Amino acid sequence: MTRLAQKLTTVEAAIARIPSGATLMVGGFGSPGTPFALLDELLAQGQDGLTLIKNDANEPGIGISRLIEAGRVSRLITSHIGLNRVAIEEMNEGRLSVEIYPQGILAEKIRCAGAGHYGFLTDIGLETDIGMPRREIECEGRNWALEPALRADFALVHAGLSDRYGNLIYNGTAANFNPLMAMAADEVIAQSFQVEEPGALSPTTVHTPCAFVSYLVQVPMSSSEQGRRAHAV
Amino acid sequence: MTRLAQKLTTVEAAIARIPSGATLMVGGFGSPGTPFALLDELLAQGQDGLTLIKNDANEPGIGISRLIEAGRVSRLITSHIGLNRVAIEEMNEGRLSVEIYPQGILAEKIRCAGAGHYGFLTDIGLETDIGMPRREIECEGRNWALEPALRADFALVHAGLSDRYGNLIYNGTAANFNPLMAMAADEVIAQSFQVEEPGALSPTTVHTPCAFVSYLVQVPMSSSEQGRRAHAV
Amino acid sequence: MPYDQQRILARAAREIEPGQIVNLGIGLPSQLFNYIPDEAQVLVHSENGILGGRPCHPDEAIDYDMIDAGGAYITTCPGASLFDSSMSFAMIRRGRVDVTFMGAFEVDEVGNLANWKIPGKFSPGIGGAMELAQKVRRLVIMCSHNDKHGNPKILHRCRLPLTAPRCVSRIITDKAVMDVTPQGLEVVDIAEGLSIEELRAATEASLIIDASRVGSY
Amino acid sequence: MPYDQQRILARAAREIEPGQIVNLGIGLPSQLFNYIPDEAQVLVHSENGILGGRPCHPDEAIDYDMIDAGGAYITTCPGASLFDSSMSFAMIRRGRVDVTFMGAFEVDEVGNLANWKIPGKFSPGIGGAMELAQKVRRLVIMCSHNDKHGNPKILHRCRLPLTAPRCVSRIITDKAVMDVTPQGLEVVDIAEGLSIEELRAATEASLIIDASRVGSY
Repeated sequence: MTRLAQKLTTVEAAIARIPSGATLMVGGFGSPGTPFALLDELLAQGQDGLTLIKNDANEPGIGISRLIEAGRVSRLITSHIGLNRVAIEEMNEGRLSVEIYPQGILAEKIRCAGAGHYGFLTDIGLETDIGMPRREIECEGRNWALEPALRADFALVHAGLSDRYGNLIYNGTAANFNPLMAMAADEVIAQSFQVEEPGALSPTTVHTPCAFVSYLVQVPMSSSEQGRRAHAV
Repeated sequence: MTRLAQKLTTVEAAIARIPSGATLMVGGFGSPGTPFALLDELLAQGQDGLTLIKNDANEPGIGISRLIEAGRVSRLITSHIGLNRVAIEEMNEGRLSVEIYPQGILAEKIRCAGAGHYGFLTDIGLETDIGMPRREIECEGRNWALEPALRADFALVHAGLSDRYGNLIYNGTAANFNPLMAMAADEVIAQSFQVEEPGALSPTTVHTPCAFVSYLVQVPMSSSEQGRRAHAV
Repeated sequence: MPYDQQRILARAAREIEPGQIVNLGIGLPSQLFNYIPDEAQVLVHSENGILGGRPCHPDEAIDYDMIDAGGAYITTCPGASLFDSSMSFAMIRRGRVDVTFMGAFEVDEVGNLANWKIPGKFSPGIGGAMELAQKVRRLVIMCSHNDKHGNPKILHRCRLPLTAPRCVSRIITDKAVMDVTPQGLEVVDIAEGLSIEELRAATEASLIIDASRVGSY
Repeated sequence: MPYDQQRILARAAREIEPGQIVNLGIGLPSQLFNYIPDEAQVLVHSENGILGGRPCHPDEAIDYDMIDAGGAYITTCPGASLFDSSMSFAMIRRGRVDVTFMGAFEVDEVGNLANWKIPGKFSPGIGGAMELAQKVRRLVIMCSHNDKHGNPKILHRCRLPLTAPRCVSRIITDKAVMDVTPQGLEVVDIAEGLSIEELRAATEASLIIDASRVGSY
């Protein structure tokens, strides 16, 4: 792990750690919690062949949709892309491979990797066709679907408030997948609007303990303005 | 579920819901987070044949140890009872059936029930004898131990601060198993030192959302004094 | 012909009891938000991690981090809590949400629901619908009785891929309120001015109608 | 004859690097708390749900809700966080703890550890030891080289039930510091005043000793 005092870095240096072909988790449900500044830097640096794991595909022209539109994403693991007609088109045209899970199952698959397990057994979707073959295991006279944990090489997360060690606090509904992804990826790059000295945050209010964060980048609030417009419909 | 406005009740009425023979989860790691007032009322009311699930057995003369000493506990599912020579004696004499799990596995079994799954697959303890037969399942060329979820009829939890709807905030290290047990039991009885009106707690600082709490009891801080002495060694 | 959404909303609002925890699906159900009086002390759950959301008043400052699962800006009511997606769905799977309202493409006589996929035409993903449908104690469907071509949506058996089997408790359309019972679909209310014959004609499913007990709305 | 705990503690403290996340087991390892300087900015993890604990000063007010996994009252240092038991062990199982220190009944040549159970005599439970031993990146054992009867605790093979197999990185006793290597136990340091022959005589395990490289402590 990165030493506590060495986590704060630049957006360029943090994103330069990501190679083409990497598997990336990206926080956010719609715009809140989406690490827009990290994603824009990833767009600028040019990595491609990416596998992205995100609840949704953002909306056209912002966030991960920019990467999809630029042809840099080969595979998307998600729950719902209904607010992004561009992503749906890319999927229908066969240019983007999309893997879809029920939202809570996607969250649990990620959390399961974060907890260090192989997988879990669920009854969600057992009698419906969710489009994915799943191994079923009989326990106590019933069948259960095995959902393997979902990990990633990197997680890109967004926090409203943090300290220099990488303790994160999410604002409003911006938590969503962020704390789960921070546990599940080998290397976690967090962006934060506000970075305080250690000791500034009340310990019981920390959502993601700094142990899970590898690198921290301070970004201006203006970096999320695209997302704000997108939801102000 | 209990309606939001009807959760606040008396310790007598809340504990009277528990029948003899019930399976109870009890929060707390040592004294912090142990619902002493609820346990003392359970002792007074006389329910027996109880199965208790708690990280530890508290210390002699306090908390669940009082119930064990009074012969009211037939089975204890736990992680470590090393600080309670009475419980160890009861176990060695065969008067108390004790089931022991690695601490993090116990936590995850409870959390797994709270998340509504059947179980999870882990590699913890695979090559050691943890005294319990476990089903092993092969995935991707390796064996994993299946740990079924652990639920309960009731959970007794302790919070430092709450609102009348049952939103809970834990103080210091008093969270421990409490938020997990609040998710995993069919009926959750919470005790709190301080009960505020809805709106008094900041929504991002709530640890256990009120949806998981069935009944709430306000208890005086003096009810935990036994526990304070126990740790002041 | 646009269907009568107001009739559906007003009727659906009567399904909510004071002090309940309620989830509102995307589309028509999300408008129910405006039909819940503050004094009812209802907490609205959204999959993206909030219990106790309420709509922003037009003159209220927007917190851009506060949206519901449909993407609308919201704020909190007293007693609200905010949490991550795993906690949000634990709440759903553990049955801690009292009632959920959803739209539908098709519903049938045994309470099967199809509302997420039209093969070859529409497949944006599952979102939270599958877990809500499978696990919430009471699922109330709010939809037009017929599609825009006039075809029935209340069917003998669903033809589209299911969201969840045998999950629906009650169906509220612009033409009728129907309960899923072991005997089949039982009509509770008929829309004002509609005859039993007109209702049967607009419906593929068999309907159990006891004219002496049917109400109107 | 009481063994030299101070020697073990002082030597073990040198294993901790600035900015690390460290877990201290019950007993002797927990005393390491007092050997970590504030300027090292080390965060101490305890299984019961804290990252960034530190001992209470004698004149400090006690928060009765703040204990470490051994039950001692503690407080927080800057950068601390508090969380539940599932988060605490996720941190352990995901390898987010850099180093953990533990006591031992027995350790052996391949790094097996036995420290939780003596069948028929002592079985208070597993606690967090199994997951810490199996998952923390670096496990340093702190124990007396011999038991109170003088029997060796550093064995060819453990005889007691294992906490975890092949988990130990380094062993620090009152007589030597040993690393577990693919070739076996390699002596790093010998306690001041002790000869190689005396060390071998007090040890059941084979020891690899390069006299020209061995240090003292």
